[in-house]
Amino acid sequence: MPTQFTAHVDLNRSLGGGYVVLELRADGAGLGDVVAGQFVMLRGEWGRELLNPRAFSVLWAEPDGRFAVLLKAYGRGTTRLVASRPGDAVTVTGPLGRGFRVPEAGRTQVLVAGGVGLPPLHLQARQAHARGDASALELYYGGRDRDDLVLLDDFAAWGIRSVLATEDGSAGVRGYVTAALDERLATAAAAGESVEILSCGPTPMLAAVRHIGLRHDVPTWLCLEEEMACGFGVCLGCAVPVHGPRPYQYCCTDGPVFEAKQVRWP
Amino acid sequence: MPTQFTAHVDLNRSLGGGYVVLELRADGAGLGDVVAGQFVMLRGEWGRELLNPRAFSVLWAEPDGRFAVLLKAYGRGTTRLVASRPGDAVTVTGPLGRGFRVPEAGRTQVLVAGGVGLPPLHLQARQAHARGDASALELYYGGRDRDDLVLLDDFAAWGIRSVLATEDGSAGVRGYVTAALDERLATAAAAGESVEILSCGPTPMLAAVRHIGLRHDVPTWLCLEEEMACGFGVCLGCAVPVHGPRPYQYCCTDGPVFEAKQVRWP
Amino acid sequence: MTAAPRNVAIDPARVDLRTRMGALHMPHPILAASGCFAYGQQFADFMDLRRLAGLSTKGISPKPRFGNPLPRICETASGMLNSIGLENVGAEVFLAEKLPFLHELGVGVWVNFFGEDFDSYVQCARLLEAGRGRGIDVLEMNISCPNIKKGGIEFGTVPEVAHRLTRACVEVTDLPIVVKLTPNVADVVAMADAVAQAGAAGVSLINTLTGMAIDVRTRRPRIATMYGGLSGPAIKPVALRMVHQVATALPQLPICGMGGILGGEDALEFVMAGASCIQVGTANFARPDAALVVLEELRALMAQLGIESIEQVRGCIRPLPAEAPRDDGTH
Amino acid sequence: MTAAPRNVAIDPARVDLRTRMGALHMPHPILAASGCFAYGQQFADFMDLRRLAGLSTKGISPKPRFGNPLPRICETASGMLNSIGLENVGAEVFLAEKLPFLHELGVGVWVNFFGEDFDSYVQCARLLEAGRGRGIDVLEMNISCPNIKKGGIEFGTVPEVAHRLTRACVEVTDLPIVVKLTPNVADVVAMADAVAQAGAAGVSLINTLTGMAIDVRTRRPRIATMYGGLSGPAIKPVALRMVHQVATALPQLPICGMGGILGGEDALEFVMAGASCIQVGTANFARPDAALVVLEELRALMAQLGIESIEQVRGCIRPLPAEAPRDDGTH
Ligand SMILES: Cc1cc2nc3c(=O)[nH]c(=O)nc-3n(C[C@H](O)[C@H](O)[C@H](O)COP(=O)(O)OP(=O)(O)OC[C@H]3O[C@@H](n4cnc5c(N)ncnc54)[C@H](O)[C@@H]3O)c2cc1C
Ligand SMILES: Cc1cc2nc3c(=O)[nH]c(=O)nc-3n(C[C@H](O)[C@H](O)[C@H](O)COP(=O)(O)OP(=O)(O)OC[C@H]3O[C@@H](n4cnc5c(N)ncnc54)[C@H](O)[C@@H]3O)c2cc1C
Ligand SMILES: Cc1cc2nc3c(=O)[nH]c(=O)nc-3n(C[C@H](O)[C@H](O)[C@H](O)COP(=O)(O)O)c2cc1C
Ligand SMILES: Cc1cc2nc3c(=O)[nH]c(=O)nc-3n(C[C@H](O)[C@H](O)[C@H](O)COP(=O)(O)O)c2cc1C
Ligand code: FES
Ligand code: FES
Repeated sequence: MPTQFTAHVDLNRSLGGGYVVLELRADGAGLGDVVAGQFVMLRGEWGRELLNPRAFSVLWAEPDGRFAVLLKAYGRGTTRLVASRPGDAVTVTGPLGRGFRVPEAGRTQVLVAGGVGLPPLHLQARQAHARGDASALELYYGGRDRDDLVLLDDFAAWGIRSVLATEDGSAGVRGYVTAALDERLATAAAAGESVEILSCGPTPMLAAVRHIGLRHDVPTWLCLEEEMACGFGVCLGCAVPVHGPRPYQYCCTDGPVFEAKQVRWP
Repeated sequence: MPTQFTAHVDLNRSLGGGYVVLELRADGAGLGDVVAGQFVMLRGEWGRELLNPRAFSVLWAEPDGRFAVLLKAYGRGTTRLVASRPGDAVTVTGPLGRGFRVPEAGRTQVLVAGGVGLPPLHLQARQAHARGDASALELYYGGRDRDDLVLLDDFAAWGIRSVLATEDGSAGVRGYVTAALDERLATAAAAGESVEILSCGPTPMLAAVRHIGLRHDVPTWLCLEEEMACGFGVCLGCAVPVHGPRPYQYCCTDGPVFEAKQVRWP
Repeated sequence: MTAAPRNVAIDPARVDLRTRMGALHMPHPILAASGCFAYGQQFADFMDLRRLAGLSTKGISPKPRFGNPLPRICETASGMLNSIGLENVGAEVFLAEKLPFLHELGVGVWVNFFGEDFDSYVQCARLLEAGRGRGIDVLEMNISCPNIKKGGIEFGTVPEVAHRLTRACVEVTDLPIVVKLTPNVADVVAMADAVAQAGAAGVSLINTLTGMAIDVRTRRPRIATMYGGLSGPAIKPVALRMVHQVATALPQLPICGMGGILGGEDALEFVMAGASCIQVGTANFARPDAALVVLEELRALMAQLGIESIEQVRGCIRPLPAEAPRDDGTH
Repeated sequence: MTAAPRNVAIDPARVDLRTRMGALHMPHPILAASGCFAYGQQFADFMDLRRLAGLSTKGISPKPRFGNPLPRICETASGMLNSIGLENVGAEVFLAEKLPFLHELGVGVWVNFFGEDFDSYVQCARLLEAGRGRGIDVLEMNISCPNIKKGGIEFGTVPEVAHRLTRACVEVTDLPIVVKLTPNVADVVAMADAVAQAGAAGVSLINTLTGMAIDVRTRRPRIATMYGGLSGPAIKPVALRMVHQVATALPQLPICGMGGILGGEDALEFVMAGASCIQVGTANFARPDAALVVLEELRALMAQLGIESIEQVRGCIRPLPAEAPRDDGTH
């Protein structure tokens, strides 16, 4: 059950390339158990100019009330959060939404990440490692350049194989990570290997991943981003077009993780 | 001639009682010469919620571009300024308005201050001291309690006699400083001594000072506060009701110092 | 000089927050606003709903409605735009599945409703009449739906049309009908007067101002339907002005005020402008318990200012005596 | 999926900012707004006025006017209220003492004007006609003066009345008349159409929204006249919506857009909504050179987005194709 509480910035750790890990400490119990893909709504002391909190996937959460998010300055809110200093107060609502499912026995989970879409997959990997089945995971991680690829050491430490791609070729293969993904699925198909895709990243990347997943007919889970005002299902702002009787579901309560074939995109 | 420039907070010095001296350093030349009573418009990096700068009397200004203001948290803008930290950027416009005149030979200037109205009188005293005629000045300074009476040592150091009054009697005489002022003027009248009043402080105090000055028929100069948007004569927001052909003058350009008999108050 | 009210602080326990909207008595003036509180349930996770004077539901239509394409919301300076599309479960489902929860809880319920056309407004009021005695306290008729077709605009902007529509709905229910007016008009008093004459129990002021925002990078509107409704502190000055205009022109007509209320001081401004109660909308998104924050801040502020009751200050705003130096507590 | 415009950056020197308001050609679209720039002089201390595409003067009436009692202004969330009272030096003094300075300087001059009643509007236009060839480029007729008596409201809210007034003024001068409309109406397109039919060279959108603020400590309005005009970023969404409505309905009518413009991105939003030029108002108070900041930011932003000219993107906003995932440059 989501709660709202105040937290304070413990640490604002820069990863270079504008990426920042914000570590927060809840005044109270904090988030409790979090499923990879779940998110929090964060709002600093922003006065009246920026009314609504911003959504961030949980990077990690400890029982002691500490948790972290990964972010990059994008607009006004993220810019303020990136500039926040230890001790600054942040209002937190969460954990919110429905996350990824755990790997089934005998099935490989191919994690496809882009930019600040890493946290849900990073947490999925952390938890798999903790359970001892990190071997069932692989990471496909793309960005514009090497600076867009962060926290790689963690995946290495967890023994998770990573395939990297950058548009400028400064790390991994040159080009989009989706090309590598396509090949990976072809091999899997040939080998009759059971795989599923878990992806989070820029919407154009998710649209491409969706097509690839559908084409290869493998279960594909997308962690989507939609404009959000509340994060807990009351503003109806975060509609996601879906197939089925009702034209929309809600990113914050039905998602943010949706199955690719469910999503009504061209 | 007023200019607009960026300055950075050098020092945020607390005087207790919520009073703060904010020392700023101009990136460029700064304010240049300032007449006591002149003011600056200050605006921090406030985004879009607080649009307009806030007016503050100059406490002191150095040729090297440094200057200071005295303030107390009142509303949203002053609260942010009081919380500002060294290095914070502030946009400054000034020096603005018309200040007090220097003492005429043989005439005593009775400075009547209340709360954050001290700076114009403090600067008047500082400059008189620098010219060597501080002896022509006296300070009448009132507040709710002793915490409201700040920077007294400076006046002492300049050899200026101070009469203090607090509503709770925690410093000086109990009650309003205007009572002491009234007596002072009576004595002056009896002695045929030539005096004038320079006053700055809460509007109710200025209204009282005005009546006393008019009753004793001594030249009385009031440094007024009016809501200001621009500070340089274009928004026409800071109207001051005056006697004469035109019903209003402007606090920011015709003032902030006005002669009591000019002001059209009940 | 103008002496300010003495404002001698009193014990918060002594502050009497009771108020009423016509015949409807409330323990205090704070409700949650329509479309910002869904049907209440989700908020039970965060707060005790019974502490509210009531909540206004998401707008209900006779049949269920799906919402608009996305994006449906975007943030603006001190406000936000929305074009949700009046998505709702429809009157039947509301009565069968949403109302019982609220009824059992015992929270005051204002059912915000609308129709796609004249007849469906009346039909909706008739359907909701079934909720009388089963939890519904007020029908809040939303006649400001830019989103709906068939002359929807006229309902909210042409006094005669609003009058006929209100009269027709009042006739089919014994529930008090509070008409929610749009601020997108030149003369809100004429609108309020028209619905009052038609038997409205009061008016809710204001709904959102129609606005637009543009993404210069994509060259697209930030709201899929092009225009959306502007809410939040940005519109508070317009809301206060309209509440004051109507309260001054029609002192007998109860007003529920809203528009950009985030705290107790905002609420007190609306009461002083003439509102009998107020609704908290957009603020709920950032703080699910926003309405309770407003309530506690209002109590504390009234105590600090020595205001003993809502009635004591409701509609108390008088013009300033010109040219008196103000003792506005500034230094 | 909807591909965003490619937005390949170009050299700022290549950006063509030229625009025109009907027959009036301008080097770029940025002007200073009426009432926020006085008669220009004070700004010469801070900037080179000739770099502006023009400035709109404080509203001029046939006779000089003194302003309203104080307080005249107060700040609100992302906006401010003002009730200055249309204080001005009057047409004669303006022509004799203010205009020459601007004329010699060679800055584009829009003279914002109004009258206390129908005849004095016409009289003012006739008086200002004398400024043609002596520095005045445009007469900007302000028909949205809540402050003036004698049916002043109707000029700005009743299309027929606005039509007659515009026609009468157009007939007494050869200067182009741009009519400045109030946003306090239900149907701004009807107003724009009415003045266009009457011979207006264009419309300025928008003037301030009427609003109110209350000081709960003194129980007084924060504006002596009770209500004031709301300006600043708070009203930008309403302004953009009205510009887009008028540009879409009346593509031939030139529009000067304004309302909450603080930076280059704001200005580009107005251009994309359909404005031929824009005015910067409230922003001048915090930064005397605000309009030049907007100008330079606009140039840089257009270069960054690969927009080669104003004409290329003016009124380019089209509805979103529903349900396509957006490549809005977010991560
Ligand atoms: C479920 C979910 C998880 C997310 N996880 C992360 C994360 O881990 N790290 C990270 O950096 N970002 C994440 N985002 C995106 C992040 O919420 C946006 O970048 C952020 O809201 C932008 O706010 P802003 O103030 O910087 O931008 P502005 O443009 O100033 O925001 C204006 C408004 O638009 C909304 N908005 C703008 N872009 C987005 C977007 N892409 N998604 C949702 N709302 C948006 C904002 O919430 C705000 O209400 C996530 C979004 C969602 C929905
Ligand atoms: C010429 C002049 C000199 C001043 N010198 C000092 C000084 O040296 N130290 C100091 O602490 N204060 C000084 N003030 C008062 C100071 O400007 C206000 O306290 C400040 O503007 C309040 O802003 P706020 O954001 O805290 O209050 P808010 O209530 O948030 O302000 C809202 C708006 O009202 C205006 N406003 C509110 N109160 C006043 C006021 N009393 N005078 C003018 N505008 C007001 C603000 O400028 C702002 O535009 C001076 C004012 C003037 C006019
Ligand atoms: C997302 C959203 C949805 C809304 N839906 C409705 C609605 O269905 N019916 C209605 O009468 N008002 C609706 N409103 C308007 C609010 O009830 C309220 O009148 C307005 O937002 C002003 O108050 P605020 O500034 O506190 O939000 C909605 C507002 C928002 C922000
Ligand atoms: C203090 C002030 C005075 C104004 N005076 C006038 C005026 O005399 N005539 C007029 O047409 N508009 C006047 N306006 C309106 C502005 O020209 C502009 O239309 C409005 O403020 C919206 O733009 P902004 O948000 O950039 O300020 C005034 C605005 C302000 C803030
Ligand atoms: S963000 Fe409000 S409903 Fe999903
Ligand atoms: S503050 Fe703008 S004219 Fe004085």
